[in-house]
Amino acid sequence: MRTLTYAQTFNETLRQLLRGDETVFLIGQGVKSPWYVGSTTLGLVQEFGESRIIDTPVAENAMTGVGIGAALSGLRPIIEHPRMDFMYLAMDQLANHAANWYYMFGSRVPVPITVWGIINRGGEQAAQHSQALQAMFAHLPGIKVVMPSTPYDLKGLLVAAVRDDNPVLLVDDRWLYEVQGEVPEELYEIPLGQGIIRRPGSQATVAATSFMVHEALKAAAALEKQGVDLEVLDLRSVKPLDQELLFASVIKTGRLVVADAAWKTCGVAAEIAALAAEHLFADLKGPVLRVTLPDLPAPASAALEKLYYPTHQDIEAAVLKLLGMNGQEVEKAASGF
Amino acid sequence: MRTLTYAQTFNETLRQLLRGDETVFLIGQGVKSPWYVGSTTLGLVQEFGESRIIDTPVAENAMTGVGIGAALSGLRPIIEHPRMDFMYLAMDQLANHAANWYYMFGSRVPVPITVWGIINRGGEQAAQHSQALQAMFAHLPGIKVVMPSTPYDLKGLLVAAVRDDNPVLLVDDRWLYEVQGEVPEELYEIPLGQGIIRRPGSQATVAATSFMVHEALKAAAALEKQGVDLEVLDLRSVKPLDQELLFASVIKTGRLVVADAAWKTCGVAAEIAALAAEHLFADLKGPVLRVTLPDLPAPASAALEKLYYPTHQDIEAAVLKLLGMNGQEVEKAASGF
Amino acid sequence: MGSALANRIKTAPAGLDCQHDHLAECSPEELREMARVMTRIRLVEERIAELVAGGEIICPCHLYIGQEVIAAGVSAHLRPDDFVFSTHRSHGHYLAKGGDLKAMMAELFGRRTGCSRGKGGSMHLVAPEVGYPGSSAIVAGSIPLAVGAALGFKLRRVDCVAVAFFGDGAACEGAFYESLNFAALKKLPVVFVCENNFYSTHMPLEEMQAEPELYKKAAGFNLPGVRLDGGNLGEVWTTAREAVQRARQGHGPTLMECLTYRWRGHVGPDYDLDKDLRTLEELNWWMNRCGLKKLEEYLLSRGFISGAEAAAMVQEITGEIAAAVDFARHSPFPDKKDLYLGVFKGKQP
Amino acid sequence: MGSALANRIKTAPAGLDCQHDHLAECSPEELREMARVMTRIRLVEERIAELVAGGEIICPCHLYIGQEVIAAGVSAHLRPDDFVFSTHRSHGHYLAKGGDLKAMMAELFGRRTGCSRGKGGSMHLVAPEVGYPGSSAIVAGSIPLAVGAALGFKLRRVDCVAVAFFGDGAACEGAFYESLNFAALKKLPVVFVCENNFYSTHMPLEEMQAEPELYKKAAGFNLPGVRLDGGNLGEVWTTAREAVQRARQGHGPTLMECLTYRWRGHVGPDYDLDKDLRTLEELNWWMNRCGLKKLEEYLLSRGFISGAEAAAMVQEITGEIAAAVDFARHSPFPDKKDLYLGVFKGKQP
Ligand SMILES: Cc1ncc(C[n+]2csc(CCOP(=O)(O)OP(=O)(O)O)c2C)c(N)n1
Ligand SMILES: Cc1ncc(C[n+]2csc(CCOP(=O)(O)OP(=O)(O)O)c2C)c(N)n1
Ligand SMILES: [Mg+2]
Ligand SMILES: [Mg+2]
Repeated sequence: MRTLTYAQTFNETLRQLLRGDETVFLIGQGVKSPWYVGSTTLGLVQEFGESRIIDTPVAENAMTGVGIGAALSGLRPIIEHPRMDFMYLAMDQLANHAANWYYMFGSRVPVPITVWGIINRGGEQAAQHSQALQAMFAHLPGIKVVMPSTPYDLKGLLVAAVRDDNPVLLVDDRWLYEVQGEVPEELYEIPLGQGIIRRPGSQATVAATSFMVHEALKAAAALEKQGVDLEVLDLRSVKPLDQELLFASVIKTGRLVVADAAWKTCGVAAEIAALAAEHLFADLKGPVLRVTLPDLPAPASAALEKLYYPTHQDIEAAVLKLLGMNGQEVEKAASGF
Repeated sequence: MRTLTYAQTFNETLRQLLRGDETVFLIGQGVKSPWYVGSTTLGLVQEFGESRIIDTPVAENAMTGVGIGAALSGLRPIIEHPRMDFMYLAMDQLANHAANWYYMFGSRVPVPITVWGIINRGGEQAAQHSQALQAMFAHLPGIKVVMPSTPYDLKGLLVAAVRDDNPVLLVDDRWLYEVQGEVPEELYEIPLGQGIIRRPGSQATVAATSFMVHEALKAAAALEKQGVDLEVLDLRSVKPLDQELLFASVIKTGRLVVADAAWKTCGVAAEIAALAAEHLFADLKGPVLRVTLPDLPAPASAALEKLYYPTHQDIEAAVLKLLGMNGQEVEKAASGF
Repeated sequence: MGSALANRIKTAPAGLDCQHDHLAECSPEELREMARVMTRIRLVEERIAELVAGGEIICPCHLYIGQEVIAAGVSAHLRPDDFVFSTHRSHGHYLAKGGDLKAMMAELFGRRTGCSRGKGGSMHLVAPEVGYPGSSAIVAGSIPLAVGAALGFKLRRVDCVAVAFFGDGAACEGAFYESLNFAALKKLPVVFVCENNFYSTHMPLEEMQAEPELYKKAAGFNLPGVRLDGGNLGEVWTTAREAVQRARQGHGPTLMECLTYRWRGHVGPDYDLDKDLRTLEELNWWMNRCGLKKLEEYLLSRGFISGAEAAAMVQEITGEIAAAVDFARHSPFPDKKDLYLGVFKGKQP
Repeated sequence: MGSALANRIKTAPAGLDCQHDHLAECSPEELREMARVMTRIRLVEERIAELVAGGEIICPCHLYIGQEVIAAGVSAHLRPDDFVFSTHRSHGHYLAKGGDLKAMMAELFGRRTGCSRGKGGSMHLVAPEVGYPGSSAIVAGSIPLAVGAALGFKLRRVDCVAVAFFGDGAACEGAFYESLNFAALKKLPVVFVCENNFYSTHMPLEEMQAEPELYKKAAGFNLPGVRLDGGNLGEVWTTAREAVQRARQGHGPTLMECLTYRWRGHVGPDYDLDKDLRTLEELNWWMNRCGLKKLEEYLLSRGFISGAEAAAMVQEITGEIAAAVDFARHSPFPDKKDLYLGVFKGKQP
C-alpha cells in the first residue's frame, strides 16, 4: 500500500469524493488558496471549478447556513472553517439549525453536511487563533464529532462523514499534516462511532483524541522502557463514542488516563472520565486522570506555548502517578483552575 | 426580613445597582418590554431612562460587543440575553473577545461585564427556545459562571458579578421566578466560587445547579421518608467551582449524584463527575451518577417535555440506585446517546 | 409608536385603484385561488386564536392575520419544487405553499400525527413534499438557508427558486446582510421577502433601525430592492412574479419589502393594545385596509365570484378546519419512544 | 485580479495636486509630525520584515507598509483619551496612537516586557495609557467594541471619540452592519475607517463583495459614507478631521472608505507575487503612488523640511528601532508563573 501524509490524504480524499459524487461540493474560506488551509485543497479548484470549490467571503454565519441550505436542497456540502476559533461566528447555524433540524422536524428532513473544522495552533498565534472546540460540539445532541489521528482514519472517517445523512464535524489538527501512513487508493468508510486500540497493553489505558494519540504512543514507548505496559485507545469518534471499546479496555487495565488537547473543564476528557466514574467504578484501580490544556487562553510567546500544550511527558507523568511509580506531579494538566 | 420572589429580587437588585453606581447600565433585548423578560425589568426604563436601559435591535453579536466595548471604556454593563439559545449568535464576542481580553493583553485591560443569560424552557417552545448552555461557557477559561437558585443568592451573586472586574455569566432560569425567599434590603455580595450546603446529610451528596437544587431538596424530603439522609449541595458557582466544599461533602457521604438540567455529554455534570473520579476515588463508595437532560434537542409537545426535563424523581431513583435500595433504573438520565 | 411609518404608508399611492391595474393581469381563476388561500389562512388563524385562548393549544403561536396577501401573492408564482423558508410566524407561508392543514393542526396540538411529529410546534412546521423544508424560529436564521438552497438549485442546474420570508426585525441581524451579499455576488435564484409589519416583538421599527426603509439595504449589495404595499395583492403579485422570474431565469436575487401589519400581538391571540405598545388608532387604520376584504370586494364587483360562491368557500374551509381540529384532538400524543427517536438519521449509534 | 478596481482608482481625481489643496490646511508642524509618524511606521515595519525573515520574530505579522497615510491622517485628530480599535494588521495604528515602540517590539519577540507581556503577539498589541485598549484578530471583531466604547463615552458624557480601523474583508461580516446600524441609530461618537486594500487574505475584493464600493454601505443605515484615496494624506486628514469632529460634537458616526494597498503579502514579509495572487504590475502601480514619498516631496518642495532634517529624522528613528530591538532581544521570556497568571483580574479563585 502507498504511504501518504495526512495532508496528502486529505487532498486525495476530497478529490475522490468530488469525482465520485456530483452532489458533493466544498465551501469555506481559503479552499482555493495556495496556502490558507495548508496543501489540503491544492488543485481542487482547477479540477472542479469555482462552482464546486467555493471560496467564500469572510462571513462564517451565513456561509455555514448556505451550506446547510444547500444540504436541504439535496447536496452534500463539506463546509470548511480554517480555524475552529472562527466557528463561534457560525454557532447559531450549527447548533440551532443543523444540529436541531432532523429531530425538530420529526425526522423528516435530514441535513447531510460535513463540517471540516481546523485546529491551527502553535506558532505564537495566540488566543483567537489556536482553539480546539470539540467539546462544545460534542455537547450538542444533533451533531456527530470525529477526530481522526492517522491518514488511514482520516480517509475512512471523511468518507463516512460525507456519506452520513447527518451533520458531522470532522476536527482536523494541522499538527497531523505531516504524519505518514498507509492509505488504500480506493474510497472506504470507517463507521462513525468506532474507536481503535492503537497499542494493546495491560497496566493502564490512555484514551486519546487526534494528535494526542501520537503523544500517547510516544509515552507508551518511553514507559515500556520502564517496564510499564500501556494500552493506547484512539477514540476516533467523540460522538457517538465507542463506549464498548473504552469500557473493555478499562475493565482490562483498571486504570484510565484521558488525553485531549483542549480545555479541561467540561471538555471531552471530562466526559470520558465521567463515563468511567459512572460505569466502571468497580473496575477502576485508581483515579481517572486527565491530560488536557490548562484552563487558560492560548498565549502567544513560544516560551509559553511550550508549557501550554500537553505532551507525551504529561501522559507519562499521569500514568506513573496512577501506578504509584513516581512522585512526579501531573502539574500542567492537573492545574485546573 | 422580607420575603420576595426571585423575579422581584431580580428587579430590586437591578434597581439598586443602577441607583448605586452610575457606571452600571443594562443592555439587551426586551429590557424595556412589559413581558419579554418576565417582570424582572419592569419600571427600570421609567426610573433610569433609555440611556441606561437600552433595549436593542435583534443583533446579538454586535450588541454583545457593544457591551464589551462600553466596559473597556470604563462602564459596568449588564448584558442581557432573553434566551441562552440566542447567545450562539454572540459567541464570538463572548468567547473570542470578552473571555480572552484580560489574559491576551497581559492583564492590562479588564472586561467588567455581567452577562445575564436566561433559560426559558417548557411551554412547548421546542429546540431553538429552550436551551441551557452553562457548560459551553464553563468550558471557556476566561468567563465566570454562576447559577443562583434562591432569591437571596440571586441578589448576592448578581451584585458580586457586577462588581467583579471580569466577565461573569449569570445563568437565570425562569422556572425560578416564583421561588420565594428572604432577602435583605441592602446590597450584599456572595463571593463568586462559593457553594453552599442546602441540606446536610450523611448517606449521599447531590450536587445540583440552579433549578435542580429545588428538585434535589424535594428528593431529599421524599427520601427521608424512606430513611435516606441526603446532603444537598448547591454549587451556586460553576466557574470558579467550590471544590473544597464539594470534596468535603463527598468525603463525608461517599456517594455522589450530580444534577444539572442541561445536556449530559460534556456538561457541567460531567465536569463534577470527572473531578470526583480524579480527586475522590478513594472516598467514593460507588459510581458517580448524573441526572441531566438526555442528549436530545428540546421537543415541543408537552407530552414529551414531561419526559425530557429531569425532576426530583430522577434524583431519587439515582440515589436509591447508588444505595442499592432499588432496582429502579435512572432511565431518563442515563440514556446517554 | 410606529405611527410615523404608518403615516408614511398612508400617503403612498396604494389602495384599491392601484390594485385594479395590477390585478387585471391575473385570470379570474388565479384570483379566486388566491382569495381561497388568503381566506383559508385567515380562518385557520382565527380558529387557532380561539384554541390558544381556550388552552387547547399550548405552543407559542405567532399569528399571521393581516399579512395574508404576502404569502398568497408570492406563493402564487411558486412550484412545488421551489422552496419556501419561514420564521416563527410561519402558518401562512406553510399553508400558502400547500402544507397539509391536518398535519399542521396536529402539530400545534403536540400530537404524533403532526407534520413534525409533535417535536416542532407552531414555530417549526415542515412539508418537504411541497417544498417547505422547515422554518426557523431564530430571527434571520432561515435567510442563509434560503440562499443555500438557491445555491443548491444552481449547482444542480434545476430552475427552482428559493424564497426567504422574514420580518423587519430580521433586518437587524448580520446574517441578513451576509446573505444579501452572497446571493447577489453569486446571482442566486432567491427572493428575499421582508414582511415589514413595523414591530419586532415590542419594539417599533424606528427604535431598531437607523434606516427604516428596508428596501434600501439592497442598494448596498447591488441587487434590486423594492418597497410595496403588502396589503395590495396586485402589487405583491406582480412584483413577486417579476422577482421569481428573475431568479428562475438566472438573473439573481431581489429584495421585496412588503409593508404590512400583524393585527394580533407578537405572540398569541391578544392585540398588544394594553401596555402602551401600540394604539387602537393605528390598529384600526391597518384593519381598515384589509387586503383580503379588498380582494373580496374586487372579485364580487367584477362578478368573478358570486356571493353564494364566496359563502360556499368559507363554509368549505370552515368544515376543513373543523375536521383538522378534530383530527388533531383525536390524535395520539408522542411517547417515550418518540422522544428518543430521530436525533440522527439512520441506525441509532 | 483586483485590477478592475485599481483601474477605477487610477481615474480618480487624486494625487499630488489634490493633496496640495488639502494639505494647505495643515501647519508645517502638523505635517512634519505626520511625516515622522509615517516614516516611523514604515521603518519599523521594514525592520520587522527582516526580523521575521531572519526567524527572530515568530508570531504572524501582518505588515502595514503602504497604508501609513491612513493611520497617521486619522490619528492626527485624536486625543490620548480617544480610543482606537484595530485588527490583525495593527502595528501602524498602535504606533500612530502613541503606543510604545519598545513594548511593541518586545511583544513581537514574545517577551515578558512586551505590551501584552508576551501573551498577545503581533495581532494583540495594547496601550491603554494612550487610548489603545487592544486589537482583535477576529475579522470585524473590534468594530462592535468601538461602537460600545462610543456608547460608553456618550453615557459618561465625555467628548471622546472611538475609531474602528478595519479592512475590506471585514465589510463581509454581519457584525459590521449590525454595528453601523446601532451607531447610526444612537448617533454614537465613532468613526468607521475601512482600509480597503482590495484583498482579504488571498481573495480579491470583487470575489467577496457584490458591491465593492464599500462606502455605499453607509447609505443603508443613514450615515455618511465617503470614499477617498488612502494614499492622499490631505484627503485622509481633512475627511478624518470632519468625521472626528462630527463624532465629538454628537452628530454621529461616519464611514470612511480609504482606498489603499498593502505592499507586502497578507502575512509576513513576502509580496504574494508568486502563486498568481496578484501581479507585479499592480504592485508597482500602487508603490509608485506611495503616500509617504509624496508627502516627503511636498515637504521638501515647500521648504517645510530640509534634506538634512529629513535624514536626521530617519536616523533618529533608525536608532530608536535599533534600541527597541535590542531591548526586546535582551528581555526575559515569560515563564510558567506568567502562564498561569491573569486569566481573571483580582485574586485567583
Ligand atoms: C436570534 C433571535 N433573537 C431574538 C429572538 C426573539 N424574537 C422572536 S420573534 C422576534 C421579533 C421578530 O420580529 P420580526 O422579524 O419583525 O418578525 P415579526 O414577529 O414581526 O413577524 C424576536 C426578537 C429570536 N427568536 N431569535
Ligand atoms: C472571523 C474571522 N474569519 C477569518 C479570519 C482569517 N483572516 C485573518 S485576516 C483575514 C483577511 C482580512 O481582510 P481585510 O479585512 O481586508 O484586512 P487586511 O488583511 O486586508 O488588512 C482573514 C480572512 C479571521 N481572522 N477572523
Ligand atoms: Mg416585524
Ligand atoms: Mg483587505
